[in-house]
Amino acid sequence: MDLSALGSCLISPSCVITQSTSGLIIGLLLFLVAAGVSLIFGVLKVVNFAHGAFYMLGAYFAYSAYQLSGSYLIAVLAGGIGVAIFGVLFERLLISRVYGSPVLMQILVCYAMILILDDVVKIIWGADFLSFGMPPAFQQLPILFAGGVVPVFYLFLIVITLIIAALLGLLITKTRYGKIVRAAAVNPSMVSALGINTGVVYASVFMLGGLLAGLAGGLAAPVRSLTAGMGTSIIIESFIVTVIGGMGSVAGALVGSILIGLVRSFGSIGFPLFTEGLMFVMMAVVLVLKPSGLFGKEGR
Amino acid sequence: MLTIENLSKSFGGVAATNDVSLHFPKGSLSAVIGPNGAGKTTFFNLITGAFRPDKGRILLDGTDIAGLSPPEIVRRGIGRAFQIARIFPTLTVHDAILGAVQAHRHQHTVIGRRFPLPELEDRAAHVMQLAGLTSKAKIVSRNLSHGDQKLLDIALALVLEPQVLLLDEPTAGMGPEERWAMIDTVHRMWELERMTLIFIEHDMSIVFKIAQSVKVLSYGRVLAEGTPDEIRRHPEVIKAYLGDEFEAAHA
Amino acid sequence: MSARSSLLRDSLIAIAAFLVLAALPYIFPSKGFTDFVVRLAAFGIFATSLNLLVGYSGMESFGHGLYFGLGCYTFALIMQNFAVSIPVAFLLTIFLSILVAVVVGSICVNLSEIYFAFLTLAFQMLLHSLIIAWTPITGGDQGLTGGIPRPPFLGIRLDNYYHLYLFSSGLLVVCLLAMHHIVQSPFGYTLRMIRDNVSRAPFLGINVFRVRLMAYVIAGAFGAVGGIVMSLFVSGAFPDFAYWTISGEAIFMIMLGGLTVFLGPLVGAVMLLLLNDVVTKLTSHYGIVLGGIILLFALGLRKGVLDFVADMWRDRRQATLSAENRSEVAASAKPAVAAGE
Amino acid sequence: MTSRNRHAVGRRSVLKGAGAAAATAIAGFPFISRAQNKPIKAGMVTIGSGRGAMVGSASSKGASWEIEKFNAAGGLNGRPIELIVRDSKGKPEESARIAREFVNSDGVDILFDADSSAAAFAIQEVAKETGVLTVHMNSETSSLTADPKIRSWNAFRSARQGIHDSIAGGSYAAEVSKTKGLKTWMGCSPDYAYGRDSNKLFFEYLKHFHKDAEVIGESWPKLFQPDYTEQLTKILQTKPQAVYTCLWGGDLTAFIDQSNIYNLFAQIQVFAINIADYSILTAVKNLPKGIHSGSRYLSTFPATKENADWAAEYRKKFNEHPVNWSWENASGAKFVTEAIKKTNSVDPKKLAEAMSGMTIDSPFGVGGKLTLRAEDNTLVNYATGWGETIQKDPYVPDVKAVDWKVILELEHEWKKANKYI
Repeated sequence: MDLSALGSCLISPSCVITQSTSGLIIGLLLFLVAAGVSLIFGVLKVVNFAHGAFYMLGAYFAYSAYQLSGSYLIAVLAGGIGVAIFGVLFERLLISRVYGSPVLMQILVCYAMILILDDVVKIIWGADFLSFGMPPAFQQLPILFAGGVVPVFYLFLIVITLIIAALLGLLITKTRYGKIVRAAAVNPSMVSALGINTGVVYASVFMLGGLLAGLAGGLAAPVRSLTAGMGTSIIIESFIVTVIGGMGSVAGALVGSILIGLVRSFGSIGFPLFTEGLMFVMMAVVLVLKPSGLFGKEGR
Repeated sequence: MLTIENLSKSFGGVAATNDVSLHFPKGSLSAVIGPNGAGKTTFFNLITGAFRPDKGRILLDGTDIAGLSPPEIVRRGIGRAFQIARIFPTLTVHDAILGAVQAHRHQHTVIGRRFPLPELEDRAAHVMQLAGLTSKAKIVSRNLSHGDQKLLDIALALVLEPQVLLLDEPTAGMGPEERWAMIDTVHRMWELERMTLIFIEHDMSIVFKIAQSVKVLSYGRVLAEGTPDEIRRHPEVIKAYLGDEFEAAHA
Repeated sequence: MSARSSLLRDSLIAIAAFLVLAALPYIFPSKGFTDFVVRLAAFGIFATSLNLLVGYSGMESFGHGLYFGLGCYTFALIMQNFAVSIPVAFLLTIFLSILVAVVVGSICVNLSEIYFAFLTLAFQMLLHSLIIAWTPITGGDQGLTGGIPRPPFLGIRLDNYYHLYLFSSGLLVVCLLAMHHIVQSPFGYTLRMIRDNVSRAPFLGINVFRVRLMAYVIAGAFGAVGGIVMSLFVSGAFPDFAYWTISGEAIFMIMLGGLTVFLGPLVGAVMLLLLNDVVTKLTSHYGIVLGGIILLFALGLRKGVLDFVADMWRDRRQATLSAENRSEVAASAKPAVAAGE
Repeated sequence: MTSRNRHAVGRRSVLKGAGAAAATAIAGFPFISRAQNKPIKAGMVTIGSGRGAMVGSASSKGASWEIEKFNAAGGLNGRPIELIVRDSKGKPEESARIAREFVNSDGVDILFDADSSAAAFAIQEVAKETGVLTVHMNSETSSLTADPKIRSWNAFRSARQGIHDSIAGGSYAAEVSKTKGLKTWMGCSPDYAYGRDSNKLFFEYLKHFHKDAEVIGESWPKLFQPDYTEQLTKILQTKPQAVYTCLWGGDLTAFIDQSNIYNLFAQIQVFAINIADYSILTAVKNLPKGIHSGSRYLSTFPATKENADWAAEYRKKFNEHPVNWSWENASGAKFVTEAIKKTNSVDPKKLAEAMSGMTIDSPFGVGGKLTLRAEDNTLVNYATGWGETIQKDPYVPDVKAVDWKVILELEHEWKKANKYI
């Protein structure tokens, strides 16, 4: 523990700026994955353990697209769209068959999927880690701002993820689709009574979750190494975020993600050896005080 | 003897139960009626501790039980059955009733012995017989017919040898024949066990046939109370609630 | 649901099972076999203890590995650092696990379903973080190495592999016997009632919190026994034993073997361990093969193997019962209706 | 039998594996070990899945190629070595289980540990218990062989060792510090046994050779952490003149990629012990120049024809660059085959006796020789040095070899200080 270091960081603007942006960037990428986890749980009540593998697939799809096209934009879109399609297939072919089954059976299916995908990735892309490489457009010196250091690429990531978050927020709160999804979360039988095909709604939620996770994988690829099993750590963090923010709440996922990002970035200064433990402590505290999460609706 | 004084409960500013005061003499058989949303089930939930009252007292033989938890209230002698039968789907009728008996006799955390405890079998058999479930003892509850599930629900409450038994629409969802069979059984239970029985019911012909006293709730308030005859003639009840149904019944 | 087993009958079966287990190494004189049974004992006890919660109480814990890891590390640390006998270390370990379970359980058991799952997971991961961070004591990510001293007691020498085999088999049999007794006790039926309908139980005078806490503590204590056997087997402890994946494995064992039949988790443990060993042996594509098999189970059977068998049996029995009943009701229905009118 | 390792285990043995499976299925019991008299069996425990999968891929290639050569030359009086590779999934307890299974059920004659260092300790227990001849081919944790309580007569290490590399790194870093005037340092190493060990020893020897060096901060990413932003910004806040890191594999490439966008390498001298390995050098797309690195494996160091040829042949055979694990495993297998030839036996006692103190010709040793030191069964005299990276092949053109005399002297003192001798 190094509380004095944390203290001196908090009174230095350069440190606060640098650590906050790093917290934001960790948090916002996490948000893209966690939002999908949260939505899927909120609407389908399925704990999608395979979501980390979605993220991994996104990164690998993006990698291959980048190799072929040389365009980062195409790579990211390939990651997002590819995983969105995969998400629909996963929901229709596998998850939809265990909707009535116990939660643990659903988790078993997700776990099997993780095992299979990690192996498939190993077969297709090899056992060695891959490095995406920074797109030339972002190979620039970082921006100095009030003594803090902010890389151009991270600035781009922050802006683009915030835009995605805003679009997602609008989609959920303002559109007819969002209303249907929210209604399905509360009362699926009502939705089907309105003549809406719940199967389509469920598949679309998986598509949306897959899109977000795939985009996250593609966006992050230039600064992450690609290996089989790269989804494991992000899925655990996504669950922490989902619990802290409230299951099913997109706003909660955003706040929870940024919170985790900040805990990690400032925690690495104050508690370098216990940042992971710190996240679980946060999750436990939230669960004890407000089990439904910061933004969750109180369950009955 | 159950006395309710100034009982109130509101949810998000809406008063579900509003200053209700009622008296149920020992061994009486009363019906609680009222239109949908009148607060009948909330009233039961308050008495049994499922909700904590905002205000008011619930006196059971002179002791205030308001604010106690459901298990504590049950142990003081208030049993309850539900509008939609709440049973234990995977247990057989016998095992469920025996489970209730052992809970009632404080034997439900016994680890040293095997289920079922033989000394409790008599009580279970008695209750099954009262509810007419003896022949179905070995059937797994979820395989029972709707009516039998309701009966099992009531039997579970009856196990507790309650002084006061609250039945929330015992005939809900039944056909006419089934209804009368159910009411017959309920009435027989009441006669044999001599508890204070309070039931919520929509079917006025049933209410007027068996209830000694009728309490009418509307918008969370007590609109009227009295004998079936008094209620039948009560102008406000007729106006506010019975209306067409009453006319129809007498047509 | 036929004649319920008595403690006497169970005990006789247990003794017979133990004798068979004791004789098996003479028929299969391979250390590979004894190793397998020792591991099976650890996981069998652990998975069955989790099923006290998942199957019998409807409490879906994701964090049961807390007790496996706790049992493993506590026992190994006591044996390494204090000159005590194995039974003393055993009892101290169980005692500590019970203490932890009372505290953690008091915080967790009131939460419903998924929140209970995540909170138990959080506590387990806290233990894991602690093990990783507290390197001087726990050995951190390297695990607790250097072996466990095994002073003989009551003529049992656990440094001998056959003695360890007998000891583990004995523990497996005794723990299963004890847990089976618990689920067949009045308390066990109270657990079933809470599982079946948690909102009804309070209206029968059942203090749900207390009963659940009891179940949680009992499961934790038995879970720790599984951890102890594991620490004897690996002669130390590894942080993986406190990682969430260990809870996941126990859940898979339950789901593979069946959660409504007492021996389901044990059968699941046999299946998963065999699958792991055989698949690892035969292919480098462990993930695809194991994942595929799990999918076949989850989507094909949709329940554990023993559940599948038991349900078929039960359904047939219930069908005949209902049929008998219908004819009885038909015979006696007329007078009842007449009386009602 | 890792996926891309078709050479190590050909179709024949895969089919044989399937036959054995059928046999066990019929017998209904996979535990019966059959007496073997035909091939010599070697079991390799390694990581074949998840983030560590590349360990298994490279290790099994290195070892299998050496075994292939031995078999092609007639084996032991016609008895070839059959290499069985199994995946521990990176779990030490599973490594120990597989090791026991190899010994108890498969009846292997030789155990190859090509797993993580945590697994090495678990496998060492199996080695002690069963007395099977064991070679640790990847573990660099010094105590495995240095500590007499852990060491075993039948277990050898054919890998680099942390203490050697730290002394080498410390002496090199001290030279650079003196010429460039570097005083303030920070560590950024993964938070697990190897990382902590390596970090501590590096700074110990840096200070030994350069008294003015001062460690002004440390940051500890987790092993396999995907994102190093928080560590990087902490480094930027602390503003040291130089940073030491022993991150490796995919973690290291992510660290380099992320450091690049913070322009870290232009501001701070980075000493990354694990960069000079083709798995990193070829994977990183924008490799900065001027990073200081220890030599993991380079075809140009030692700058001999034998080494260059070995690398070229390896590339031809497996269609990829050899890496550090490749040479370590090749060397381990070579020691074993040499011992088998020398003793004309597979008896573990005889083999261990022969291997203890054995010197072999090898492209990876200083002066073409590698030795398994008799006093502690560990590898010495392997090529080790440091240099600065450039962006293209040969990546680290000028590796400064570190004198083994210095390494051995300081190692001796280190052992004394730790009461190992």
